[in-house]
Amino acid sequence: MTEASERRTDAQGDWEPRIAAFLCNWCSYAGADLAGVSRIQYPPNVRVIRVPCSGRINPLFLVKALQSGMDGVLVSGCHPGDCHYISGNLYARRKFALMKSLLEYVGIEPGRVHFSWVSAAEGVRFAELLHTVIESVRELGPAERMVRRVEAMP
Amino acid sequence: MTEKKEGTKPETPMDARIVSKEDLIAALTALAQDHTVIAPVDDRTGAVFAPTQDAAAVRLEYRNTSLSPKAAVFPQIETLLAFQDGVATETLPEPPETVLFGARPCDARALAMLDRVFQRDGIDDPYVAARRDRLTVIALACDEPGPACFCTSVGGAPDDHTGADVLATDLGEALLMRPVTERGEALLAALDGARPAEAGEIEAAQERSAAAAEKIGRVPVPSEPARLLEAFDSEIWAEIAAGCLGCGACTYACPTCHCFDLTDEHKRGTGRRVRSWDTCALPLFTLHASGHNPRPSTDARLRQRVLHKFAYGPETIDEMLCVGCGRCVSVCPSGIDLRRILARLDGCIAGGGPG
Amino acid sequence: MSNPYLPYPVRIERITIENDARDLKTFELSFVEPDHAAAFEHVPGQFAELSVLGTGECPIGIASSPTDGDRVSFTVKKTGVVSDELHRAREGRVLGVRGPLGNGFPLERMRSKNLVIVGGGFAFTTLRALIRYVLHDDHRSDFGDVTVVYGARTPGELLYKDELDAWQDRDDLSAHITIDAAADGWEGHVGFVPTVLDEVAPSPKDAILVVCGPPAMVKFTLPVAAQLGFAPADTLLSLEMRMKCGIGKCGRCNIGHKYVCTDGPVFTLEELSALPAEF
Amino acid sequence: MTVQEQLRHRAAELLADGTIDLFVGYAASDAPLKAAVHVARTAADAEMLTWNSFCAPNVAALLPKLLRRPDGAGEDWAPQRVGILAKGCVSRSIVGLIKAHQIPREAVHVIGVGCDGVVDRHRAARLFTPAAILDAEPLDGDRMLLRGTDGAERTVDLSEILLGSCLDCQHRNAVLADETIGDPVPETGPGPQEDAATSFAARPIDERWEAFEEEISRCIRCYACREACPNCYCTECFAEETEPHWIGVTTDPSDLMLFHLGRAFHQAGRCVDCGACVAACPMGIDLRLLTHKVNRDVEALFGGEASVSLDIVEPLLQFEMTDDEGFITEP
Repeated sequence: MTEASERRTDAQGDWEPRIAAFLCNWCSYAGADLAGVSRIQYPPNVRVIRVPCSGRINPLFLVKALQSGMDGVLVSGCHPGDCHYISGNLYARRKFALMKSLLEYVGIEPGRVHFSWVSAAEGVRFAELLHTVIESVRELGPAERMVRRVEAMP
Repeated sequence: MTEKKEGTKPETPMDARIVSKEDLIAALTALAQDHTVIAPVDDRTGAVFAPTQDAAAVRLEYRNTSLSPKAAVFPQIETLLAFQDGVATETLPEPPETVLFGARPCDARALAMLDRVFQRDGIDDPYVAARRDRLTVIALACDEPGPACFCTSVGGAPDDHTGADVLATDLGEALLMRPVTERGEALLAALDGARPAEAGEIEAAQERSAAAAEKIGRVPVPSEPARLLEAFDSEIWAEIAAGCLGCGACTYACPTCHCFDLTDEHKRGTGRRVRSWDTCALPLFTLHASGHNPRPSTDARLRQRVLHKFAYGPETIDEMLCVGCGRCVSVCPSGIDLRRILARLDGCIAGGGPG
Repeated sequence: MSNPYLPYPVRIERITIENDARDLKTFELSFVEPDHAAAFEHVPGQFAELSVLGTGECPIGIASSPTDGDRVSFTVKKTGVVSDELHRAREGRVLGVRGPLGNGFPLERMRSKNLVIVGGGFAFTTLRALIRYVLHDDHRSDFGDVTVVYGARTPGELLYKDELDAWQDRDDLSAHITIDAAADGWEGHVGFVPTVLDEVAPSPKDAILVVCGPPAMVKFTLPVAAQLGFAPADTLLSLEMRMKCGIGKCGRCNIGHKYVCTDGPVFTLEELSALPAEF
Repeated sequence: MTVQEQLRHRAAELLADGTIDLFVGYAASDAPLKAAVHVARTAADAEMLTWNSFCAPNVAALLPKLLRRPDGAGEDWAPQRVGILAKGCVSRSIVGLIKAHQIPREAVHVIGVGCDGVVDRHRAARLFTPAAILDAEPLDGDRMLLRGTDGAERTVDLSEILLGSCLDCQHRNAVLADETIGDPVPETGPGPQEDAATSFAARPIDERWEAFEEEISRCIRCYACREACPNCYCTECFAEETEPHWIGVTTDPSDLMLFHLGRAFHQAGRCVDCGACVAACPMGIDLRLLTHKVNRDVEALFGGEASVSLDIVEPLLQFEMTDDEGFITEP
């Protein structure tokens, strides 16, 4: 189920990064939605996974996404203090800080793993965030580390 | 595997050869040109069997490796089938001719046991067979047993040649190499620098092995395996397994443990069926879909492992599934010692049945 | 020699939802290669490894009788990864079947005997295969009286309802269908299988008893059977175990030195009592 | 009386007077550099208890299994009473288990003991490679005589063969005990060894990745690290879940990494750095490379150590509005 993904390319055959974005339902997903309805342009490299709260995101989701061949991962929730569930994002913040550090420690390029906060009103911020994330992943090139290599198996 | 079975044991004194260590390294280097050579090389856990190109790195003086060389015929992971658009095709291995050099006699003997396990009841496992058919085993007699060794109690010996094609003995400057099968004879015949062994050298090898055998502790092993079942419901299992943490270290390190799992993987129309080592020590091993588990406790699971080796093995393959390598003793994180379990069982049965 | 791990491709020809809970479906399968149908020569009581390629395999008793022609049927409960995927499958999908596996019922021993067939819940599948085999015109005269006691929790959980109705109408079979508790519109037996068996009280004379069902049913049926006079050697049980390879290699379905996949799944009670009670 | 004699004496007394039903500790092993996890139920069993520098397993790992309410237990079910020998790390694990509601405080009777550290058998074995260690004999003054299968003898300082976590240990005496035996040992500061996590982190990222991959690729998936850990009390581990299927069954490095990253991360704020996983690993994997890093981060970012007191809420179960935001990506 998780072989190295075939590489996504654009019309010219150039590599395009693929990003998994875990967005909380109440703020960041709504922010992405707003970007959409406001016709703010953002690149199509992202696969959005809507979750109830950033606190719902098991940090292993990120590792699993990388293993499945995503080139980068973005997690975004409500700004601290604005969590629909009061404190979900505040617990999550501790977990993310640790996971981000651990992944970098073992050698996963820091530019592949991003955490941020986007509110429901921040359509522009969402689009800009995506640009930032995609560019940082693009700079690194296709993901190699952590990607499952079934073809390497006997 | 037919070739293997027909291989007879030639008269050893006639065919035994002496190979200097220098020539041995040269010979292994030459073999590695067109063979995969698996041999003991240094590792942080002592030594480990690994494919090696560098014959000079091969260790003759190692003690038992943390893992047995069983992976040469039964790897931890292998693909059995490939799937493409709903069609399954077999992916039989086509390994190069392989030489397993330096397996201790206990490990070589375990390979012979695995042969019987994987060929039981007229059902031949073609994956194991494909590797075994292309494997030549050069066993290396023991002269310094390890601290957990008990091969002599389970029918083995420091110079046992069961499962081997050649039995080598380290004589210091040189090795005495005795062919065991025709395949071994052919390998030795092609060995540069080998000369026929003299009677004194053969004697010296025997003396070394005899001295090694002296150093190996004896363990009471059940003479009537069926009687072990008398202890099946005994409370001693709870006591024996009291410290068992329920990990699979003993089973993965064991040269005769062979239980496996089959798992599928797929992605967009393609996939494969994977065979992987599995262990009776984990509860999931026997957990039914209904939630029922016939072996619900570590007691029951440890009992299964012990009885599989000492009571069921004699029924299914006519011998105990233990070669006395002592790895389970060495690796157990909680210090469970199979030798003590056997002593305990012996007392239990000798003491007039289940305690 | 053929690879014992390689399944035959089979196509789903028909799917029947068997129960109200809709978690039991019967899959009628045809072999993609006609040769394979011939190679899949089986007897009632055997099982096969049913594959959803890419998802996995699970051992399932063969619910059809060899007398049913070239197609083979399996009744599968939705309980895990593989069976979930099977339940999502539509007619026409290609699956894999590996088998037949196991010993099956000892038909030679059963011939000319009276048969008492006791089943419960969804473990009735291989018993159904046996009954269909015995009732077939070619075989019916080989066997004596046939008594069936079959129970489920509710009428809606009974398998093969049309067949059960048809059996009730036959005069060469005595079928006693029961449900655990009274239900609207149900006119048959009410009560647990062991109780009904006790009421029906079939004679053990020249008879073989076959029992297959959930552990609790089996546990309470065996004393009743013993009371009725069925000898352990004439009492057959079909066991379930977690299995992977189905060919006696993977090492997880043993009871003592016997492997349920190759030495079973059918054992006499006499054989089982000589083995550790670990199933 | 030696500490071992006191231990045997007290365990026997507690068993005899009904304070406890069983006592969890260590017994001597026939294998070199090891001790066996030992569960004593009788005075005779208690006579086998031992205490020495080979007592590496964290015996608190047994507690959840011993004290878990069985399925279908009635109203009147009560856990058995378990006595346990607790060096510093074991006592911290007990604190953690109590706080995680895995064991009831009143069900354990803790005998605290000061610990000078336990031997890392892999570290010791490396001194004799490719021969093996045949036996070991403790000498005075924190030294040990090791004999190899090759006939070699070697006297080593304990610090050469202790677990890395013991060198760094700051809780050598029990943090929770109903009674103690022996004299408390002096608590030491950071050990003589270089901080492994810090030195690893200082290496270039590509090197780190290679080293991580090489280290983890040794894994044979026996789960000894998990089973040896008191924190791994889950009845179903993510490693074996099939829905969702987190990890493939293979030894592809990514599967192994997913397990080990997940395991280390699940230890965040809970790992007491007992080293039992390192001692358990049959392949000699330096699992502390990961757990120690997570511990260091927890300490640096949120303050405090795991499970040093029953009164402190574990760091991942709380938050501050002012928690570090340095890792947040701004557009």
